[in-house]
Amino acid sequence: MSIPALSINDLHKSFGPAHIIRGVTLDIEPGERHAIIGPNGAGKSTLFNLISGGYHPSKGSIKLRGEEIGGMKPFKINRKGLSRSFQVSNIFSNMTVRENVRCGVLYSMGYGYGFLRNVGNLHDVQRKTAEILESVDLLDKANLPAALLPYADQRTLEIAITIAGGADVIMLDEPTAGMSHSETERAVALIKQATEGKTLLIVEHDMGVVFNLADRISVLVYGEIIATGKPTEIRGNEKVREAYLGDEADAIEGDAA
Amino acid sequence: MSNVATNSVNVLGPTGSEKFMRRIMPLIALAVVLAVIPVFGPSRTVYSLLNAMGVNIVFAMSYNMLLGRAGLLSFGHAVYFGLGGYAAVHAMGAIEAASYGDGGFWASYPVFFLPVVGFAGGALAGAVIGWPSCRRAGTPFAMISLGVAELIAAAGFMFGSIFGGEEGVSGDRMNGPELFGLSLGPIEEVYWFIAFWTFIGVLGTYAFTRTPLGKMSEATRDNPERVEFVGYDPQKVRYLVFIFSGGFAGLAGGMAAVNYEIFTPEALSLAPSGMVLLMAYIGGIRYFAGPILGAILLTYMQSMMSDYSEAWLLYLGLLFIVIVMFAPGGLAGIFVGLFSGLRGEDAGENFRRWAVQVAGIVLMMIGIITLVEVSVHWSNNYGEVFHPFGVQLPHDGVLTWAVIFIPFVAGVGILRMAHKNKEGQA
Amino acid sequence: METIVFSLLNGVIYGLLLFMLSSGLTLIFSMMGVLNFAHASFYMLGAYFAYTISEASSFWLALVFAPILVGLVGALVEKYGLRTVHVNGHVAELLFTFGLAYLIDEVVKIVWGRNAVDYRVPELLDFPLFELFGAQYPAYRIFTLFVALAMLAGLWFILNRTRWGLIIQAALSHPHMVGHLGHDVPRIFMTVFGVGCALAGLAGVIGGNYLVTDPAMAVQMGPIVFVVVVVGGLGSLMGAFLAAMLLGLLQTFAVAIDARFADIFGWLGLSETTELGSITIASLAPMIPFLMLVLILMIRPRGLLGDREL
Amino acid sequence: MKRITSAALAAAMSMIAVSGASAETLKIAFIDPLSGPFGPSGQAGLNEWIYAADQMNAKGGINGNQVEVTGYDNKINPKESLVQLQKALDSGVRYIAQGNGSSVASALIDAIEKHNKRNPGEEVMFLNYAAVDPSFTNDRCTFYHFRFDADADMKMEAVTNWVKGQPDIKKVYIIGQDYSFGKAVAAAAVKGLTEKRPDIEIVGNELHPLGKVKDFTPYVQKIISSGADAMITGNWGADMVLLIKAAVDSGFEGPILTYYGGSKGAATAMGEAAVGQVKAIVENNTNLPMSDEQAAYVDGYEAKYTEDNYYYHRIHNAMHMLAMAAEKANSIDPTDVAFAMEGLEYESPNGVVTMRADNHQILQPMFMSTFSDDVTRGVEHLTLGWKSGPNDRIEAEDTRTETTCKMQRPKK
Repeated sequence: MSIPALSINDLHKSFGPAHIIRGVTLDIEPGERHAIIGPNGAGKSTLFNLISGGYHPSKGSIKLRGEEIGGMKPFKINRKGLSRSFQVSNIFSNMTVRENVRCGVLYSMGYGYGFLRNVGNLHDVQRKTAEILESVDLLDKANLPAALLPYADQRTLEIAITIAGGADVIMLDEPTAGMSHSETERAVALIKQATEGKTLLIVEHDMGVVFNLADRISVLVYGEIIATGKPTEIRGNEKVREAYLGDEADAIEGDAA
Repeated sequence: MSNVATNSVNVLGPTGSEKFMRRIMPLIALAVVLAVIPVFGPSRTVYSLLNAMGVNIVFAMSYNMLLGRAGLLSFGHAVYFGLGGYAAVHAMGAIEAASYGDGGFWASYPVFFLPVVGFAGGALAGAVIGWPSCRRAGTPFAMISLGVAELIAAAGFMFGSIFGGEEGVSGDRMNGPELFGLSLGPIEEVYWFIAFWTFIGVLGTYAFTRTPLGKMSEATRDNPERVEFVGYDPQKVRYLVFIFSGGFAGLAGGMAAVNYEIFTPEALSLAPSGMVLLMAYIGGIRYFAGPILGAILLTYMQSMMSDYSEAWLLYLGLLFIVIVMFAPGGLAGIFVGLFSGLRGEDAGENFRRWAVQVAGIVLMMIGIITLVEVSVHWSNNYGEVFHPFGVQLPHDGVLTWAVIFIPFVAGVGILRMAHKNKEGQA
Repeated sequence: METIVFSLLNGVIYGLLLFMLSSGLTLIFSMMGVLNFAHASFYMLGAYFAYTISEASSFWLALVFAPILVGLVGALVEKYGLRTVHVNGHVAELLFTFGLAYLIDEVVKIVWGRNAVDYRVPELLDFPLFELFGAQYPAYRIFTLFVALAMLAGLWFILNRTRWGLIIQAALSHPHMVGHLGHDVPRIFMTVFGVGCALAGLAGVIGGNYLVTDPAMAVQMGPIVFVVVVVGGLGSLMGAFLAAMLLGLLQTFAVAIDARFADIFGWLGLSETTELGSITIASLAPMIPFLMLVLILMIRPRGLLGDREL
Repeated sequence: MKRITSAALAAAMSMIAVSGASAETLKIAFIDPLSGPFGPSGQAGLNEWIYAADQMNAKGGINGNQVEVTGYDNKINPKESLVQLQKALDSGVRYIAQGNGSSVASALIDAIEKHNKRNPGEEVMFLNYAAVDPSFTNDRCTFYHFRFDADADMKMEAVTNWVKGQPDIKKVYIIGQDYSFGKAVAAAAVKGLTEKRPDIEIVGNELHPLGKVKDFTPYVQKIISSGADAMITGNWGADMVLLIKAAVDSGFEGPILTYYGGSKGAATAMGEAAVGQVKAIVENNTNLPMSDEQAAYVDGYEAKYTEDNYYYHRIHNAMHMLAMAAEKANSIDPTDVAFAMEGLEYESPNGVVTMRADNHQILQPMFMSTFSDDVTRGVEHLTLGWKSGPNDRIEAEDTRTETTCKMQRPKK
């Protein structure tokens, strides 16, 4: 058995008296596309922040390709090849689209904190930036200020920055939130293409997206994973139905139909 | 795929000629201006003013590396200016001692390159003080810079052997090897020295904005959280920028050391730190050239406006507050706005609107200036009376208050009307 | 023994004055996020207003009306100045108050002249209250102690026993919440800013005559106010109180210590004849606040009792 | 020329004028703070210079040349002073007057020395009326610098000479600002006291940071518990006023010997409580017995500048000695005047004053003045003022100190 790309073991997180993550255990294989679903307030964002270094775990371990990363600073984790996007667009709004992507590229290409090179002359960076923009179909908007992009494009840019550094574990936090139906379709296609061969961990509310993208799904409820399995297994799971009441339960069934 | 990408590199970013116009031309223009000034045969006053401006330009540029580019508000930037300057002045002493003494390294070090020593001094100070300061941006950074500035300024007066006590450390720039045939004695020759290093300072700070670190400093300013998730440690970005900013401040200090041949502990205190903040902000921190404008204007005000009015500090404060409140882009922002407005489609309309605004502002200023001057003359109690253009305006004259209120009210009215019109159109 | 008694007494009184001066800024800073650079300028205005009022009538009227006047000025500044720059963020607000401090300084010089004014302790209180180890203790200093305590009590009462106070308390720790509860946020801000300034003004009325009332007094007090607020911690008046006391006591006790660096670090080979060795602890006393400021920000950015980091 | 030259005109002229002394006016550039916190004391100095020039002009000027004093605002900043110096040079000034701040004086001495070396024929003379760092007339003495005030060491010489005649003083506490001047004062005090009154016990010698102390009570209580019966301080500005207020409030009863007790604004700030205790070592006070002529001079000044009091008597001396030297040299060229100034004796209202040739330091009688409510001429619109008794006079010779100056003179 290969080393899992991401391995979480008995992870806990408390904020004061509030015990948000209560013992999550999860292994994600290399190349797997894994979705985390769950009702609002289940702790999905907290889990994301724990993995990507935003929060310090209260207990438990997080291993990236067998190496412990729990409690590491985000930039260290990022350098080890794990990159994440944000639920709310978190871009450099004073910069152009091209510069945004370039920020994502620079470190991975070894330019780090360099102060002796003109970024305009770094042809490998230029080329990589262009490739990324090409792959997310933002090339024609490359020189627009990011703040002026339409919402869906900002979400796309968010993904572009996330994949720009070439990380092989990608975490996307509700990448299609707030998008129209056609925009969502395009986004899903884009995600599929851009994360080809990479490990993907995604949090998503849109069940269509989830069942379309994911190889496996975990259901997080009140800080605990109540089920993990292939999409078909999850659909049939009784506990999942209980956790999802009303509309959302229908959504699962509807998609199952 | 790679083929497409290679082609598209050309589409991305500015073209060669755009780059030239936008990046190289302004620098050439600066160099030409610097080189042409002496042709007009400036007086000593103008020369010494120009030299002071050169020093302040580099100082303000270094400050803007922090405030404008990295979003770090410092109240103690003069610490690095001063420490760099002290390093340079001590080196100047070493050059003098070495050239009359037993030679050695300093005997062959030209005074012309003292700003390099200043840079090293400032950068070193930045490296030592920067680490604890740069943990976070915003208010904590500002407060630490204030505390550090107070401590260092106090130390400046306590350690006489380094800072020379009240009368400071002085040196003589006419020692050591000459460079470019400049003895650096007469002020005209010092001008060339200042011009050279001003250019280097501007070039250097500009080049810095083009480096990966410079770009990431802007990214860190706008969104420190995101920076962490693309592999950068915001604290380290800030720290490195801080060192460079200290270095360029030290460079300016080195220029000042050669220009004035003396450094005193006041140079470390809060007053010059406040001044450089005003320069950068009034000039416009979001524009590269902003601090240059601010440095030129404030240096002029400081040295010349006190001849016209002793209330110059009050005017400075007013100017600053007006900029903070109504023109956060500073002077550079105003210029850019004017320029792009005049090139747009409705240039005529814009022009008319500005004419009205300028008229309103001028009227308001007449009222305010009269009020300030009348009050200042009256409060001095020397029986002096404000008498612009031969008109006597005593503090208890009806005419005086008419000159104060009528233009002021008219100006406010015009500005309000202009504002309403604009909103009505929008 | 006498050193300890003196230092305690002086430290407490100085600390109370500092607290009076800084409590207003803690309110403003915690709720509005505005680190008001001009806070000490309002302290100065308080002293000058009190001087003018007590020239015309009496000190006791000044004690009441000068802070109110300062509060009104503060409210106006908030309404017509600060509110405009609010949209541009905290740095713009900080810079606005920075410019305001310049401006108030200059205006004070024009209105009241550039020298110290003759603002003195009221005759009723101008006598030595008691004698301690040969040194007299002026009654006015004890009076300041009572005024400060009265202010502390008043503040406590308002904050804990009135509706307004409860809103303010809520806003201190959760500034974003207040708007959601349907309160008129701009008016709350204006009031808090005005009250904060009035408290500084009260400190000016009390401190202006036992120290000196001149145009430099704002610059002198300015930075130390920040120290109290930052060291005390965001959102905590109690923290500000503790910090002010700590500063007052530390400074006065340090003055009493005659040791030189050479005495302390002698084991490192530091001799008394060197520049460093000859520095006394006493001579460093006024630098202690700034050292504390830097250390606190480095080690414990939330301050002594703050409920969140700056 | 009666007033400050119209500022606008001066500025305009400075931009175009070619340097070179004009034939009919002797221009003095007054480079001192005229705005900011030190503005008042600078302005008072400027007023006295202008008044002295007016009086001189009324008598026909110096060698028939009118004297013109122009103020240049240096914001008490050494670097700004050098810019203002260039402005002054451009408008043809050959005489510089300055006094506030040894840092500024140090910068100016240096810059003038270099200017004179680099621009022969355009030499400039520095009339120092208040910067008291002893080094200016010792290690760092230069030919074109003349000091008309007693330096810090000489003042302490005068103070300790006065203490010699006060058998009541047995324990002295020295307190000062922690920078070069405060340290120099403390060292001179220790030296002077141990030489002249070995029986006096120095019960404390303390430095505090410059301009940072808000409440001096802790210091004062330390002083009181040390049992001191006199206090010596070189403090100025707020540091002095706050110290004195704290001292009298806490019931310190001995004399407080200061350098700058008489400075502008101090009397108001100290108030009546300080009467009888605060003393200042000065070259003059307005309650000394004086001739009618001198009285008219003082009254004329105070009538013209109602906000000021006659304080800088040395400016009066400087102006007269400048005139005498110019007459003696029959020239207003600074080099000639400087040679004539060396060793010059002037019969001043308070006695003979001499400009030492060896280090260009004035020697003049000094007075220990006491803050008093029993005076004919008050200060700052108060009934309080400064006066001194017959035992408070220290003769000029008794303030002389050894000098290490090795004067380098230009060739005549």
